[in-house]
Amino acid sequence: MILRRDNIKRLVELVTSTGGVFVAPVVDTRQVVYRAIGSGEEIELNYILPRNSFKEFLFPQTEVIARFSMNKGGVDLENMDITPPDTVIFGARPCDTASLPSMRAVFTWDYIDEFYTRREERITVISIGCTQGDDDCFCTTVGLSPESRKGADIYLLETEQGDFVVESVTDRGRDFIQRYEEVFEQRGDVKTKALFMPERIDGIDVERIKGWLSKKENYQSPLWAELARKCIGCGACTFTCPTCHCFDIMDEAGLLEGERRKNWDSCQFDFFTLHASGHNPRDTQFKRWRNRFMCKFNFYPNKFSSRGCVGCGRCIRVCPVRLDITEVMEGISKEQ
Amino acid sequence: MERELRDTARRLLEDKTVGVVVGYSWNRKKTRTTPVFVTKPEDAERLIFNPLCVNNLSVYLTRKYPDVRALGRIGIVAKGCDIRNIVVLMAEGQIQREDIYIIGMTCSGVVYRQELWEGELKPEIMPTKCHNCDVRNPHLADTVIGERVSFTPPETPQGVVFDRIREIEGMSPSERWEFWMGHFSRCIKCYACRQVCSLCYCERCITDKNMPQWIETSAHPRGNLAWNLIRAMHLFGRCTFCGECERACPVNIPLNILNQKLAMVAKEAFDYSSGYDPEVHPPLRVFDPEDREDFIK
Amino acid sequence: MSENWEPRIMAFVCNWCTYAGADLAGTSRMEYKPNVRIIRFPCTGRIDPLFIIKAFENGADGVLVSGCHPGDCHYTTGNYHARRRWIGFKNLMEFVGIDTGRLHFSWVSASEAGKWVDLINRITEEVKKLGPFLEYRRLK
Amino acid sequence: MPRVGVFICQCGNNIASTVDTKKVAEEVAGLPGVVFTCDYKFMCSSPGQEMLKNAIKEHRLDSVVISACSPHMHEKTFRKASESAGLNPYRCEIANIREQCSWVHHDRTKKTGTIKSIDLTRMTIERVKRSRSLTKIKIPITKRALVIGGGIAGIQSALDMADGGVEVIVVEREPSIGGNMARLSETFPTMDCSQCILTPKMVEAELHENIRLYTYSEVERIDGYIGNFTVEIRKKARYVDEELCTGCGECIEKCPFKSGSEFELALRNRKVIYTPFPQAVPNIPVIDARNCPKIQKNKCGACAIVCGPKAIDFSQKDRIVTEKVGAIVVATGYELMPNERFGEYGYGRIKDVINGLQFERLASSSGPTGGEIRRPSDGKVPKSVVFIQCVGSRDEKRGVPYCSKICCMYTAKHTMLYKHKVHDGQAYVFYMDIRSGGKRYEEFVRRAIEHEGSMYLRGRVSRVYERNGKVIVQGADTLSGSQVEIEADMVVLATAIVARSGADTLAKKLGIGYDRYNFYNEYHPKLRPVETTTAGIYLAGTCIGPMDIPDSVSQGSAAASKVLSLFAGDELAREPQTARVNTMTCNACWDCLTACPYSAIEREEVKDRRGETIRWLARVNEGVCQGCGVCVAVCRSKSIDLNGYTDEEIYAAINAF
Repeated sequence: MILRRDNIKRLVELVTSTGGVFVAPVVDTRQVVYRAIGSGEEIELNYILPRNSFKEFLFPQTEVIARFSMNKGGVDLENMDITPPDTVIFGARPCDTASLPSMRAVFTWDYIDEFYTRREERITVISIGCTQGDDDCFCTTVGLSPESRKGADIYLLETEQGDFVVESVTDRGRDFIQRYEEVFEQRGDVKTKALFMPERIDGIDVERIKGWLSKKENYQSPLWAELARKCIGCGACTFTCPTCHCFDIMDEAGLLEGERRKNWDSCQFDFFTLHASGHNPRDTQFKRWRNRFMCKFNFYPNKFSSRGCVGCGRCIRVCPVRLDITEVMEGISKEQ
Repeated sequence: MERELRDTARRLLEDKTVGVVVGYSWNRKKTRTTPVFVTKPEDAERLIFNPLCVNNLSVYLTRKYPDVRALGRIGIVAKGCDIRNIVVLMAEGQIQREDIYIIGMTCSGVVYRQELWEGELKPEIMPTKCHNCDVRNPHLADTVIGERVSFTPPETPQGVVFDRIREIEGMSPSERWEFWMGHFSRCIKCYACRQVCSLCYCERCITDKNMPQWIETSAHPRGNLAWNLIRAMHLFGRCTFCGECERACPVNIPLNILNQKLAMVAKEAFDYSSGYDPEVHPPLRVFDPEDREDFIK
Repeated sequence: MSENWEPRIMAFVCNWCTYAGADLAGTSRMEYKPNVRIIRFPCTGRIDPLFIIKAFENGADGVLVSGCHPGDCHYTTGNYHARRRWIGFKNLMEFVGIDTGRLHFSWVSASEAGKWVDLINRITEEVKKLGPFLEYRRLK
Repeated sequence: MPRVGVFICQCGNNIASTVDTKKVAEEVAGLPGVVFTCDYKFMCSSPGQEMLKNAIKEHRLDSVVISACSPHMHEKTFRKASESAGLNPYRCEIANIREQCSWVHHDRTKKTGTIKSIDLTRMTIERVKRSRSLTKIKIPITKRALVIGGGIAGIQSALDMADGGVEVIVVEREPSIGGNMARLSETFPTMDCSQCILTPKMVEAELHENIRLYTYSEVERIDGYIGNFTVEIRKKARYVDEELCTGCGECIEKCPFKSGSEFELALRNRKVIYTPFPQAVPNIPVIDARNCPKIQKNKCGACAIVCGPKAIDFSQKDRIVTEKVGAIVVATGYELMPNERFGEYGYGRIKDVINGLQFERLASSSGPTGGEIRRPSDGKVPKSVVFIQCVGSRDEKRGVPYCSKICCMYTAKHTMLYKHKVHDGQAYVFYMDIRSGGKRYEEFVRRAIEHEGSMYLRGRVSRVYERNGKVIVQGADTLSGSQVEIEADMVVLATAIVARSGADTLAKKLGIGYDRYNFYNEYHPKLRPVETTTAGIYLAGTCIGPMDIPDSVSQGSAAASKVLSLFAGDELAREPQTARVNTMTCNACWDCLTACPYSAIEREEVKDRRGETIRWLARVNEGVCQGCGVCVAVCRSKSIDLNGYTDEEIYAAINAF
């Protein structure tokens, strides 16, 4: 099958006219971002990787999970019933789509988080194999590549003409193609563009990292402070990371009524682990950074048999002090 | 210049003048610079200095980094603009002059963002602060490294930020509102602006205070507006326009415009510019009975 | 905006001058618009920009901050500090597009009941003309 | 859950005519935490207060709101009533629905008034829910007072306090107390001799069992706050042992060296070991070290030889004495503007141009001329004297813009003294206006003009110069519109009264305010004229501004009575509306410390077990804090809060808007 570039507009129309949400890369303030769009005109297909991951369409940065009102008798609680619309994520990158199994794992682990799962059940993810990349891409180092179909329902490959070869990966993908068959054409004789393959970083061995991290004594290794001392503790890496999923529950209330919100939180914030007593087990920044690294390369793989890092490189790009996670991976790989 | 820097750093570490030198080094691919903490004399070779050295390293001097302080007296590689922040930190009692050793770097400008670097420093890739810089030769340092730079900033400040300020001032209130709400609505409350700022040294930021929670932490437009207004207000009369907040912002909110607007107000209303004299009080903790009050009816 | 719409105005005033001035307007049985709700502070020096933002968040269509004239501060210099803060805050609010008609600063002494009455009437009119502060209330 | 009681007052018809109080009560009854509401005719009446008390007990209320008149009217009443019913008084708040609602909204349908009253009551309810129980701050008091300055105001203050049973320390920088008044010959308008009325008071002060004098001493440093000041006093080396000296005067007699007398304003010399004037208190000499050959060059030493009790001690050094006091009266007095700057009057250039205080010395029987008016240049009795008023006063350009207040009176007195002593002499006075407000003052001036033959000329003097041993005064007589030239033998300038040199330095040590002329600021110029904004520090006399003797004395007594009432209790109870610091989050940026109008914030060092400084914190001195809240607003991290107006209370009130 082929999706002609000109037909994408039509696809947007078809999806949105039936109440669906169409998410695609667009340009906003000198950046390419995933955003829900109204028309295919907005789509930008010349991009490496959007600034945000598309996790916000499954796990919004802030969402109301309950409303409450207070009266003499006490508190009335109203749970939010979410019925998300059908959502298409178009133009996702293979690294981003690979995060979906990891996210699902954490949101369905000991408790089914319906705010996540209900949305996830309604999404169709259409990824495009990368034909461009930059220095900070490192998917190949963590066992992924632009050819990865992991997490995608439909996988596209760009042709020399700028159209897309369509491959359905899942049943949901197949159903989607059937439902919108008018925009898809039978495949002719086309040549696809070469994919951008990030160079695998030689010095990094993910399995070895896991091994090192699993050793109890290494938790106190002086290496942590050395590698992560420059971290300034902002949440930019966690908020742009496709697999970071921590959230906080906050009440915002007026005099007699209010809402309970679920907001993104970041393990990099010093208040993340602050106890009411004033004690903070992660009292310095490198300890917080250690936690994030441990989470991605040790806790996650141990618990969910899926990795917490997909090699998208966003955390490297947005880091104000350029703390490069691959340099840390390299440093640890060198350790015995 | 780098040679001199490395030699100086090595000497300072060898004779134990400092316990650590905070400076810049290359990333692995030598495409970007990144902060480095040099504690061993032999590691002084890692230090570099070039127009990619955008970070304001004074952030590591604050109370938020006890582990950096634990390394001993801090030697800091600082451009004139970074030294302005050090001066504010001194004025606000956050550091004592004798606790730090300032390795002042003469500077001909840096890039606005490292991604823009193509091997040559051109005016169009420099931030507004560099075009108006009056501290290219460090104004407070224990040692100054580099050739003296002769540069006279223009009489009236020039550059994109000032153009934008004028443009926004020319807008109607509702246009200004639309402009800022458009930007603030993108805020993701990652607080990179706060964390990268050496003057945002509060151990507990006002936004982290609950009981009462003055600023809603949700990244919705109302919470974002409150946060951005108070952030700007808390830097009023203190911000040195180092530009780190805007550089760090992952969603490109033009914070420089906001900060510089308030810096202009401080200059015009109190004839005060921050970061030049540690003996002068920041304007909001003092007053002048003759302060203007044409707006008070 | 309906004809009957009445603006809601929050006033932050100091105890010693403006609050007493407003009291005097009462004792003198003057009359003014009922749209204002006063919160009393010891001094304008106590008033934080956070309060003004919170007032707008809670649906104020206009905010007034008022205290002692320069030199009259009960605490000698509190109002001078407040004035400096306002210079920055007012400029900031204007710069982000909050209409100047919604944020007012004033000195009203304990004897200026007439000034207080005129002030409230004028601000009420001005805010009424601007209409409800929907732009702020719509933020969610 | 809080238990709030709400009481809506009808105030007869004052509130009820435009507010439906019943409706207000019903409406707020629906709010969470409100367990009791009512409306009543007069809440402030005895039955009203009883109702409040009963409700507090019966419904176990933990806080109450009274919607009634302004808190400025009855907040105290209701808080007291609440307290007597066992409720913490600071958990009672007032919603002002009279002055700021029913009286200013005349809508007889009661619609607007009721709506607004509901709002105001609701906001107050939310606020009171977050209010905290507070207790009055008790500060122990050291019942000793310090008086700075031993002039007439200081002496009076010290005597009054001492008579009231308070120990008083008087610090005087000159070798004797007495101040400027000791220099005066006679005093207006009664013309009694200054020494005659002052000396007994000086002696009384010296002998009073409750007064300790530190003469030839200065205040070096002051720490602490009301009730608890620590004062360091520098006792300058006198070179005479105060314990041993008997005041016989033998040393003065034998001293072969002389120098200009400060007390006599250079009109006469004194010995190098000296008492400033014969009636000096204490009657203990001092050695003028700078001019003493023994001290400078180890030559002479005659005084030590003749001194019977061996009181002379050339090795004496300045000594710092520390005293603890609970209150301070500042009475540092005035000096005359150095009039060298008025070149056209020839002062400093022409010997026979002197100032008012110098004339006092000439007229004084203990003065350099034994009370005869003789001019300084050649000792001749001047036959015509020109007095020039407003030299420097009311002269914004070269002097000071204020009026020195006493010159009109003392110039009139001078003309009389002159006339009484030189019967054939003629006094001329150049004046701008005559200001003689005061009991029997106007009569006094009229006497000078009408009965004593002084010639008053309204106008300014343009030039004073010497010609043939005469002092020629050229000026304008604006009333006749003519230029006048007077051949005088002597000219007396009524130069402006200015603050003591160093007044600003002392003010900084004390932490009190001063104006641009270095006169000290009263807390309130009319209603609290002898208090400063720094609690526990009071003012008296001409350090506040020009004034005459009766005013200075009154102020001395007034300040004393303030101190005595402060000392009436063993502890000082202060309103607990003070700031407090959150020690967990304070950044020690010192914004609060710099901004505080009362210097109530201090630096506190936190040390670990090894004694090393871990951090610094701001600390509020509750004894000094006045509760303005400036510190709270400047604190970016909100690490400081104000009792009674906490952020939580304000947040709640705004939220209930």
